[in-house]
Amino acid sequence: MIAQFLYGGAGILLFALGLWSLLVHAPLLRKLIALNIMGAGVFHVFIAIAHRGDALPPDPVPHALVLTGIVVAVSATALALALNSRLEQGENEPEPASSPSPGPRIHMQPALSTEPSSKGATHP
Amino acid sequence: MNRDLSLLIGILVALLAVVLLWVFHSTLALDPGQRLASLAMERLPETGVSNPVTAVLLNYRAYDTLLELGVLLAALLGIWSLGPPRPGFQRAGPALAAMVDWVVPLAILTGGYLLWVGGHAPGGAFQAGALLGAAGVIMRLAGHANAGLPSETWQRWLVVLGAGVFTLTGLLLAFTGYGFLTYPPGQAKWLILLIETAATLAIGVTLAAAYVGGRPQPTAPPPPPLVTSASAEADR
Amino acid sequence: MSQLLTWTTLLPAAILLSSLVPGALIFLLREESHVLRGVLNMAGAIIKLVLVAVLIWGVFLGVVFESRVTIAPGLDLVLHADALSVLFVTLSTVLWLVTTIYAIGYLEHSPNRSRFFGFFSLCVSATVGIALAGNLLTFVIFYEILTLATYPLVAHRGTPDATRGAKIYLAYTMAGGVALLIGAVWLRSLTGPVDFVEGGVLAAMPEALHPQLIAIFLFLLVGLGVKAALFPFHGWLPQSMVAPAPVSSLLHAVAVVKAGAFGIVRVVYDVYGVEFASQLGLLTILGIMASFTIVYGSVMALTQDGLKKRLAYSTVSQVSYIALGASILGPVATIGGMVHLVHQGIMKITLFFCAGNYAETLGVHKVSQMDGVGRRMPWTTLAFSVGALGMIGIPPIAGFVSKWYLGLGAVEAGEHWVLLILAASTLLNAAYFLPILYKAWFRDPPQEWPNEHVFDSRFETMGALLWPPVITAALCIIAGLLAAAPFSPLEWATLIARREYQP
Amino acid sequence: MDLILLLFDAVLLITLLALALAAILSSDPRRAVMLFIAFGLWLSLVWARLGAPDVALAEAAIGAGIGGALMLAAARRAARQQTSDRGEPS
Amino acid sequence: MTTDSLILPIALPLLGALLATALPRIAPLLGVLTAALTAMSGLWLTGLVWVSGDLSIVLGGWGLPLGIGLSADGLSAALLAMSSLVGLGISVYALGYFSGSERGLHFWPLWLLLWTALNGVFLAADLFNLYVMLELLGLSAAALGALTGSRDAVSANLRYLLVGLLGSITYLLGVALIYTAYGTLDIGLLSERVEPSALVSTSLVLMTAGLALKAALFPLHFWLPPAHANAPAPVSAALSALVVKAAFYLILRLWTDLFATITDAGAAFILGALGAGAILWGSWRALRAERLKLLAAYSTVAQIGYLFLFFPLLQALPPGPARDDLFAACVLMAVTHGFAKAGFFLAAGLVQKKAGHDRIDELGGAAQSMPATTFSIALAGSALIGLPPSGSFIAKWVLMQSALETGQWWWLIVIALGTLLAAAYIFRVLSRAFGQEPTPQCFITDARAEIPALLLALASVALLGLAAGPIWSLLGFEGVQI
Repeated sequence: MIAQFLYGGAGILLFALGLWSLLVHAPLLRKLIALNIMGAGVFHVFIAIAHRGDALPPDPVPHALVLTGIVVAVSATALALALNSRLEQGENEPEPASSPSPGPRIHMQPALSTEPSSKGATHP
Repeated sequence: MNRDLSLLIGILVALLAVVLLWVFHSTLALDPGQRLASLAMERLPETGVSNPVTAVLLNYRAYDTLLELGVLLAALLGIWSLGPPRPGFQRAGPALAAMVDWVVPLAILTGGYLLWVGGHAPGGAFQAGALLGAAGVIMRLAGHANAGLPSETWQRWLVVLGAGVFTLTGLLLAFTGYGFLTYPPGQAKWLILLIETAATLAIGVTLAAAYVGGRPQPTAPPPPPLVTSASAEADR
Repeated sequence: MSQLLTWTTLLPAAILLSSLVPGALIFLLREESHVLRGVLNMAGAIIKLVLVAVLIWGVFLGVVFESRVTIAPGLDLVLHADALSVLFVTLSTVLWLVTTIYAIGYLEHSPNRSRFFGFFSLCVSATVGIALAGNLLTFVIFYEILTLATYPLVAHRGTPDATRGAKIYLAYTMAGGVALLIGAVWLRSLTGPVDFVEGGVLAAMPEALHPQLIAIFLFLLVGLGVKAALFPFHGWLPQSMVAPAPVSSLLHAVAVVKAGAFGIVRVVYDVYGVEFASQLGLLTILGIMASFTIVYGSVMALTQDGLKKRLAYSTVSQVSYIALGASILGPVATIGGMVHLVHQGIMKITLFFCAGNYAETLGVHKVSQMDGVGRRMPWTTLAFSVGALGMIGIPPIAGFVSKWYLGLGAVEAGEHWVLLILAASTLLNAAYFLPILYKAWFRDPPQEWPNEHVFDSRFETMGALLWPPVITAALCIIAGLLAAAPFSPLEWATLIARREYQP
Repeated sequence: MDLILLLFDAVLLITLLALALAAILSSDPRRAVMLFIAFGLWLSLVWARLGAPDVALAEAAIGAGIGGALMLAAARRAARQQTSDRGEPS
Repeated sequence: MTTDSLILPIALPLLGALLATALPRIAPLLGVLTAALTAMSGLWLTGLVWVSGDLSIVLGGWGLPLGIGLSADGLSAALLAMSSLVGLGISVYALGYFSGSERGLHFWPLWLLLWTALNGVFLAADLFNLYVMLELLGLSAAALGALTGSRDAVSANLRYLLVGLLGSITYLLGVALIYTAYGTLDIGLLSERVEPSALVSTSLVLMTAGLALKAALFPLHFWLPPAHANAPAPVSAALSALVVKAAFYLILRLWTDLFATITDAGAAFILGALGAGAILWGSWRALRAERLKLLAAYSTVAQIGYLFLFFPLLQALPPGPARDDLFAACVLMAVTHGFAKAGFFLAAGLVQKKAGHDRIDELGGAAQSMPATTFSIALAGSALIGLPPSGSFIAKWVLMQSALETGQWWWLIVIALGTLLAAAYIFRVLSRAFGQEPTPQCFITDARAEIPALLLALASVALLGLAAGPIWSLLGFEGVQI
């Protein structure tokens, strides 16, 4: 029981650490790392509560959930990185003329700007 | 992000963490509660596999795994919809090129083993697929432009294979009266193996294609033959 | 339509659909198919007239007409024809027929006519819906649809000040709509479904709720006052005179403005009940607002040089007669108010038709340009004179009858100050109408009219533009002379008053 | 006996948190990704200790492996971007 | 037989997506065919629920605690029917919108995956399964949003993806805590076992926060306007009408089903207050938006605010006919907004395609030359404002009535202000349609694109406005019979 709390607590700390980093750090890569660490934290909580002491075999259901979670996290990270590389690619070339919504580029807050903290965030 | 704002966020997040920890502790102190473990364990023989995690993944909660393959596909389609892969692709140094010749087949072999052993020991479709994907990544790093993946049409069919076999099996079972993804007692093992093989292939190709990072180009030029180490030094 | 589909349940819905269906079809018509559009319009108008005739006969015999559609449990769309609704339905149906003829002539070469006539029919259906509404929810629904349908008509021309006028119109009516909605929901939450019942439903409410009922009445009054152009909320009416003549004649003389007045009458008589309303002191509030508006409207009309603006302010004051009639406790005053609902409609529409004729034929928009108009367009100016004199209240034209009954009712109810108001407004009416008549008949015309069109018809202007005002002028005279005849507006108003005041 | 086990668990967890903190705080993209991969591998070790071999294998192969490789490529690009910016300020 | 009808709305679009991926050349044809089949299966299921009440099965034949349950009650059937019809409309519209363009090939598989996720969310009865569905929804929506490839679209959708991930992970932590305490993931079982405790309220807060982030509730809405405004028209219609609605549906499901005994007035009031903030802020920003699609996106933020106003009132009313009416009104508002917003965005897409831009101030010519499109914008707009002929008017009527009955009269002021602001920004767009340019000769100019937009807008106004009764009977309430 102590081990469960110890490990579960570590998972929650990881979640908090990731949340703080996500809200504070601007560059995308750091946000992604933060998100992955948060995900790892939650998965860690699942694995911790699956552990039923060293005698009994652990509970397989959370293991399956975490497995699915890992694959989902990796696919989301892959898509985010692809979007980001597309963004960087777009930065040094002129904007492709063919995009159907050539509306004047209203002042868009660049994606990498600080993630407004979740309390009372107002989009400028 | 100035100092004191990040500090404020830090304090608030720390507060949240303390609350979560306290709540987590109070629930664990109550009783560990009857998890699904015991139930899952006792009905394990009926699932056709002896590894409990694979049983949950592909039998008890097969629907989750099906959708998770969908998530993987969605990510890949998103990557492909963004256009061709990045131009910044350099040829690898000789050390990696030499390593590829034996690492890739080994990875594929281990993947196959993991797939087979998944039935009764730690392993299974995802780990095997990951190894295949890793093989693709290494080939991409070693110089193959399309990470050893076949042409676009093949890639599209392979990527769809996993979820396709899964859904079709499910529908077949549903229409033959068993119910969606309810395996008949006898053939559970073989059906699971069939689905796992398809899923492994699909996951492997998807992860490799995701690493390539763009729509597969029609005819990727094969990498130039291995040059002697001297000229390789020159163009690093 | 869960109950028996007999003709008594189908008639109200048929009346509503008789203008809704042609309207929807006209929307889809191509711009050039004039004949088909004309046929659809006229067919719709005539069918509705026939149906309304049957309705009048039925209601006179005491038959109950009601079609009820359950939108959602507890929320019913009810079309119920009682004596009061028939009065308003007849008025709007007759005048819609006349105005359609006028509009077809008026918009001969202008673009976007499919759109215009589509929204025109939609608007009349909304007006009929308001008239036939059986409960407060249906009333609010059609009240808002009227706003939606009239906005495109006011903005029809597309000129910058047309859109500006439409925007002001929208701002007022939307705010009014929200106030009405809040009042209606508040009332509904207190009393459950509010069906209009002759004699009112709220009399039996417990004592504790009275302050809330007063607050609700204020909300309803604000909502209805906007469309009835009561004093503080009348700003939109003069601004929306930019609309084409048929629009300002039908809508701002009959449909929109009357919807507000009709709403006030409904709320006072069929929701609160007139005795309970006076007991709560609501009638005095209404009376004060109405009287102030009457005087204010007439004074403002004096200052306006634009002919349509002057008529607009005259409408502001005239409509408040109806509210004044409703605010005096007593059957005779009620009759006066009700009958004025019809009389003011036919008189004002005549005036607007004539104003449209002057603008269309001679390009005359201002009162100062109206010298010698009588010689150039005798028939139109004759109709204008009939309307104007009727407004002042000169017998035998219809206006006199309603003012007479209002005065009589006021005396009977002991509200002598109302006589003062009536006298003052009659003088003011004379002050702003008689100079126009004098200019039109006794001044020699200018050498050259500002923007003269010569139509190739035997008379002074196009047939479709000339006959409608003449017909409505004749109606004014008939309504005045034959007031005592059966099925005249006066007789019908007496029938209503008798049913409202029965013990 | 379980005191040593507890000690072992504590060491495992402290290293885990240290790695996570290092990965988050390092500003250089490549270093951050390296630390993140290390964190992933260490996490799979912890899970192996908790009796979850399947998940440990998956985390190592997919989480640290493929995820790490993807991020490494992105980090290299980000680093090259920074050098090219600092090299000749465009 | 009923088990199949529950799984078809999910399996069909998934199969269609797989085929569309494998055979890119005939993806549009496959797409529309699958859309028709999925819509039919969705409506068939709604019919079944209408006839025989709630349906639920457990997949895999292992019984509840182990297997994953699928359930369709009145609420999910109503939203399923809405998403089927809106999805069909969007698919037909997309056929014309993307015809010939290379992007079209990428649209279809992702769109069908999104549809799978939507139906999955509406039918799921398992908390972790909902997590996977939300992820699939978020990923495919972000990928679809970035389809135009322009800088704004890609950066907006990158931010949307990150926010979506944050939301899902927070939700997952809530699920982890619930599993710690009660050891099962099925909503039905949990709703019986859950009793008020610190853990349960914490997990409720976490799950609601995660889902509120995905539903763009007021302070957490910053990601929505750029993502929805820069996406191609059919995609932004799907995003605004359906994707955001799914997150709201989940919160409603959690608050009224799973945590019914836990939620207290204070928490519900916070949701209501955030909703009120959303209404005022969203409408204000919509009024000041220069572009039509940005206006529509901010109006989504406002409309979501309306939906959240229902929570404090649902909390205050004791179970009974009044509460049933309010719940049905909430469903009616969600369904009407789905139709209206989809119609609005499709029409806005047409205007943008015709005029080459969607800056509101210069839209005169385009709006004038496409009467059918402008008419559907007018109809959809009147439904967004909540004017009478529309379903949202009835929902607003019941909402205001319950606000008065429960004594929480202050919501009335918010609704009144919201209605006026909505009228202002909708008619700001419509007033552009009355210019001097002559209108074309006929009403419909481009049938394949205009008919879906017109029908969707018409559904929100005429169909739901005059016949909202079926919503009540679908939910199994017979309503207030005084």
